[in-house]
Amino acid sequence: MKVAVLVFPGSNCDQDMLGAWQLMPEVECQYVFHSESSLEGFDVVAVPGGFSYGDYLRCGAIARFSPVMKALQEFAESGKPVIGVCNGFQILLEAGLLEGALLRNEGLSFICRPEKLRVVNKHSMFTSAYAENQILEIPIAHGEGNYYCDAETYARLKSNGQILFEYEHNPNGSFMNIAGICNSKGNVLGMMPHPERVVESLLGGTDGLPLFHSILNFCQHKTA
Amino acid sequence: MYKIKVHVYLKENILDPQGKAVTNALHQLGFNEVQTVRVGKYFQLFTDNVDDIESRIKSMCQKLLVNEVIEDVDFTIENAA
Amino acid sequence: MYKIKVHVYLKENILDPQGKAVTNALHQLGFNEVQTVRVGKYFQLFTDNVDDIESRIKSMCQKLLVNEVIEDVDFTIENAA
Amino acid sequence: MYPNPQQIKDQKIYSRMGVSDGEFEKITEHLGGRLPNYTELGIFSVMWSEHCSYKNTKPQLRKFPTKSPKVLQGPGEGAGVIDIGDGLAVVFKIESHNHPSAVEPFQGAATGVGGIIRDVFSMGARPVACLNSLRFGELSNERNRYLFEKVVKGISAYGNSVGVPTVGGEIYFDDCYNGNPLVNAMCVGLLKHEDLQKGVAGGIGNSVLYVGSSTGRDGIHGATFASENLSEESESKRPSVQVGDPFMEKLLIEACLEAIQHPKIIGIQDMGAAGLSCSSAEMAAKGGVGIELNLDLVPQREKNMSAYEMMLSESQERMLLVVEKGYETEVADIFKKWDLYAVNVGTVIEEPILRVKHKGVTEAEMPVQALTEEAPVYYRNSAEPVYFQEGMKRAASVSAEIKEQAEQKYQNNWIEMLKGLLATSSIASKRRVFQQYDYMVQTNTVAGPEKSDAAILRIRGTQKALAMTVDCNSRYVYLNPEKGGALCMAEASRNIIASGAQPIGVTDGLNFGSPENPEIFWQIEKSVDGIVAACKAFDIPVIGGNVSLYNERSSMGAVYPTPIIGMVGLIDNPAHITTQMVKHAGDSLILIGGNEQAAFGGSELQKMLFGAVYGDCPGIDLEEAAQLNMRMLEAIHQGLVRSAHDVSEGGLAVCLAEKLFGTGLGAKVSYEAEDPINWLFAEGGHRWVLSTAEPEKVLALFGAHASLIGEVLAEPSLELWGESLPVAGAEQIWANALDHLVELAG
Ligand SMILES: Nc1ncnc2c1ncn2[C@@H]1O[C@H](COP(=O)(O)OP(=O)(O)O)[C@@H](O)[C@H]1O
Ligand SMILES: [Mg+2]
Repeated sequence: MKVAVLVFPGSNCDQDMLGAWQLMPEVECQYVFHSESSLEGFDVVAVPGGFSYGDYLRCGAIARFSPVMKALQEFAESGKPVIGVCNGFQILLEAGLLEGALLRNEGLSFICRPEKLRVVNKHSMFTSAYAENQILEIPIAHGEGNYYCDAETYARLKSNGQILFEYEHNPNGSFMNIAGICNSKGNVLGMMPHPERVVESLLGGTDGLPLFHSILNFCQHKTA
Repeated sequence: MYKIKVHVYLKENILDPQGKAVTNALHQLGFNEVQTVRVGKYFQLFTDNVDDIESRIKSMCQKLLVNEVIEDVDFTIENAA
Repeated sequence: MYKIKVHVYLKENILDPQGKAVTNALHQLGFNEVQTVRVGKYFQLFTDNVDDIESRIKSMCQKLLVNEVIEDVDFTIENAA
Repeated sequence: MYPNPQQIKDQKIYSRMGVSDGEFEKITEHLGGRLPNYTELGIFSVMWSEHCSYKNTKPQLRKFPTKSPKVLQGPGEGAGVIDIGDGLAVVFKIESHNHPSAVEPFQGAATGVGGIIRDVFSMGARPVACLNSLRFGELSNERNRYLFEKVVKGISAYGNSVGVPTVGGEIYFDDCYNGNPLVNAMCVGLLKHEDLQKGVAGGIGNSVLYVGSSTGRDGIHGATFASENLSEESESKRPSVQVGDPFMEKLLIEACLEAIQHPKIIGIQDMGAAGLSCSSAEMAAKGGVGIELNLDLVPQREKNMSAYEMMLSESQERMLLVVEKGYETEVADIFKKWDLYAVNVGTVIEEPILRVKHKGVTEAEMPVQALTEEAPVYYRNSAEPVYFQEGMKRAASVSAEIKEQAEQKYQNNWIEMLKGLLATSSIASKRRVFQQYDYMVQTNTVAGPEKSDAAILRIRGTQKALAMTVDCNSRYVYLNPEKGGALCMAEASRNIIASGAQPIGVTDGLNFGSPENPEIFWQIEKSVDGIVAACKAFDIPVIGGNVSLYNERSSMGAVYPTPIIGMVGLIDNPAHITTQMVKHAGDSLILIGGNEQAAFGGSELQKMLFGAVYGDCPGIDLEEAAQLNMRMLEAIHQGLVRSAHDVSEGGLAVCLAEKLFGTGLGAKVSYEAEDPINWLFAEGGHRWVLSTAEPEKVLALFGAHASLIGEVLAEPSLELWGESLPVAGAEQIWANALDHLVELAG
């Protein structure tokens, strides 16, 4: 299975994301620079965190014009898994691959700490290896992770099962405690917490691992 | 030479924690007459004359400067020759 | 009810990395006519009539809204009754 | 528009740039009798400022032991380098940004972080961690709260964006820092031996490339500004503030680390203090060559900049490279990938001079040695301060006075005293601060803030890990600079050891007032002596550092002498990684090190009871401390230690409380102390508390230097001889104290 980790100028969790995927022997993971125009041959695309283009203007606002984003649109339309974490989530929102927007944290400060999350829907290609309502500890590290959408959108996300993760204790003012959502097709995930930071017990936890395994399972079943 | 002043601000129904923080701070400093504050962005764009300037700016806003999910915009064009 | 529009922006000789990033992005999108962009803050203050409104606002700017070491400010007062 | 050489001389215009009469004469000599023009004078003035030349402290810095078989690069380059095996080396350095932070705290702190990161990657290393050491006046003052909050935001904004985790640091509040905060940033990097770079020019005819942000008028004369006392006046003539661009820095890191793989790169250096002047002069001097710059080619952000302005600008995020002739385009292409432009701005020349051309005119021509190695050196007068003599006289009565106050104010209720201490700004949890720092990015952080006495990072692809810390108790140093300097080193070493690491090197950040004041110079001398003694006792080399003098305000006097110790240690085996919290109910608690040296002078308890510190600082026996360090590592290596935490501010009581927070466990103290207040709250000595499942083995290993003091309880309370403190309540006080001090004061 081949995974692409996109690298934009200012990405800084690219290495972390690559490292997480590389823990799985079945996976061949490589960087794809933002200036590339093709994602051919990849089974999964991960958009890592960081401060693409310095997060100047709005987080993710400038990155969405990179050449690779056109390829990503097509990739997403083909139904293959796309995961955006933190700044990656922000980029996917700006690119219109997911609905809603991210505002500054309610407390106006950057927050870096482990947070408790609940798996709201385990019937997705990203969460199948978790238990329903399982409580995870996954760190957040962001200044603008306060998810916003209007009531109508929320109702739709909710009834479609597009909300995958909720915070147990809302850290940033996110609407209805939303921590991670997917698109209506269910193949594009955006989340603020960093699953790639909790995949080794040496670093304090492995609650992120099942997410990667879920995606791997999905891809293997599809090809099987 | 034109100077275009673009204001981008959060839509009214969207909570503006920064505005709230500023309001509180002003109150603490004794400026109690201030009822609410909203905080937005202010862009000054400098450009040479072009045709169609207004529609060009609208397009810049739409494509880049504004996230219409959460933000509103207005702008003015000044001749800054 | 008054609406006060306060613009705070970096002094001219101060590096504005954000403005530079926006300029570059606009160019990449084909808006080459834009020469420079400077990014600042925009505050909308709503207040009931007070005496001395102008000097009160100046004082708010000085005390809170503006860092005079790096920023300049201007404001307009509108009757928004 | 600028005064001509004769006017400069006649009207003594040089004195406005901080150049003395004698120095002006020397400059003229260096120029072969010719008077300097304005641009040349400007370049000399920054190059000869304390900040760049260390003219007041060089003789002091020479005292440091700087060698060991593992030191690949000692002081003299952007950062020091130490071999850690596996073909890898660790690179680190500390740098101050005090004066800029006093004026514009957000940008001052942000650009401080940016500067030290550049020092590290300019050596060819990938920056893997940042730490910082901060000092402000007390939080009861509004300006101090503002400075504190903004400095933290600046560090957070820059470090987070550039993607280097901020894994540790320290913060203290004391009124001596009113108006003159200290902001010292340390960066640690990793490199492969073969990637080690130097800031050196060479090869006549080779090209000098400029990369990064364009040059503006920001920070002109920043180095001079940093070498003067702060005053209201200096605020008006301060250089225009430098703004940091972490995005540009991130691109520079990636591009430079890619570029150094190119075999035709000869040298690389960042443009820090004194910008283009310092980087070009130093690179030329180190290579024994000269450099000719053509300023017309320098990317400029502002119009009509003069040669003087461009040479003195301290615009951030700029690098200078020397590249073999003919390979400029190849190198430039590497930068282009990252949207950066490498511009050819000069040439390496044979004659050892710095020649600056602008618009067809030679604006400056100066021998590079005169600018660098031959800068003046001053041997300042030193005098033992009166406050010190008085403190020594008073030292004997400190203990009795503490006990009297403890009796009066607290009726000797140690639980209440402990609660009081947990709420002081020094001891309170700093989570309000470090939660704003991304301490996990790069996913190597094994122990971030409050997990272990030192921050711990694993080294990918090896079994190894690095431990790092910054420490300085400036109250001790103030009371007794020599002992205090040694105590800072001892504390840093305890922190490194407690994490399971062997200390391998030190970077020191010397922050003092004006060296022209003999009493201040005495503080510098003595504290360096103390650090040197400890370095020798512990066998740890100093591989670099920084000096920041003139940290005083005319109206308020000097800051406490603040020699910050940044120390790095190496862990060979992941099993040795040790954290500070207790782990299992039933484990024994053992105090390592004796209480004989412990005292109250400069202690947190003294500060809490009297609002001030006086007397003599606690003592330390360096030989014994060195022995204990080795023994402690042995205990950890034998797997006897389940947790370890050093005893520092607030003494044993605070150490015990901190070992319990967040664990859900408690502790019972069974040791019968003769003098409970002294036992619980005195500071000093070389002590840790560890928890172990094998107390007999630990006691046997340490002999007389260990005492069993209690055990870990399943119930979350701290039991002190019949009195009991619920851990949750204590933790709340400790966790929220800083928020209260900042928010309720407002
Ligand atoms: N207090 C100190 N102890 C040891 N070395 C020092 C000290 N201060 C400065 N140095 C060394 O002197 C050299 C020059 O330092 P400096 O001019 O501060 O470099 P930078 O360009 O990073 O500011 C560096 O190698 C530094 O490590
Ligand atoms: Mg320095």
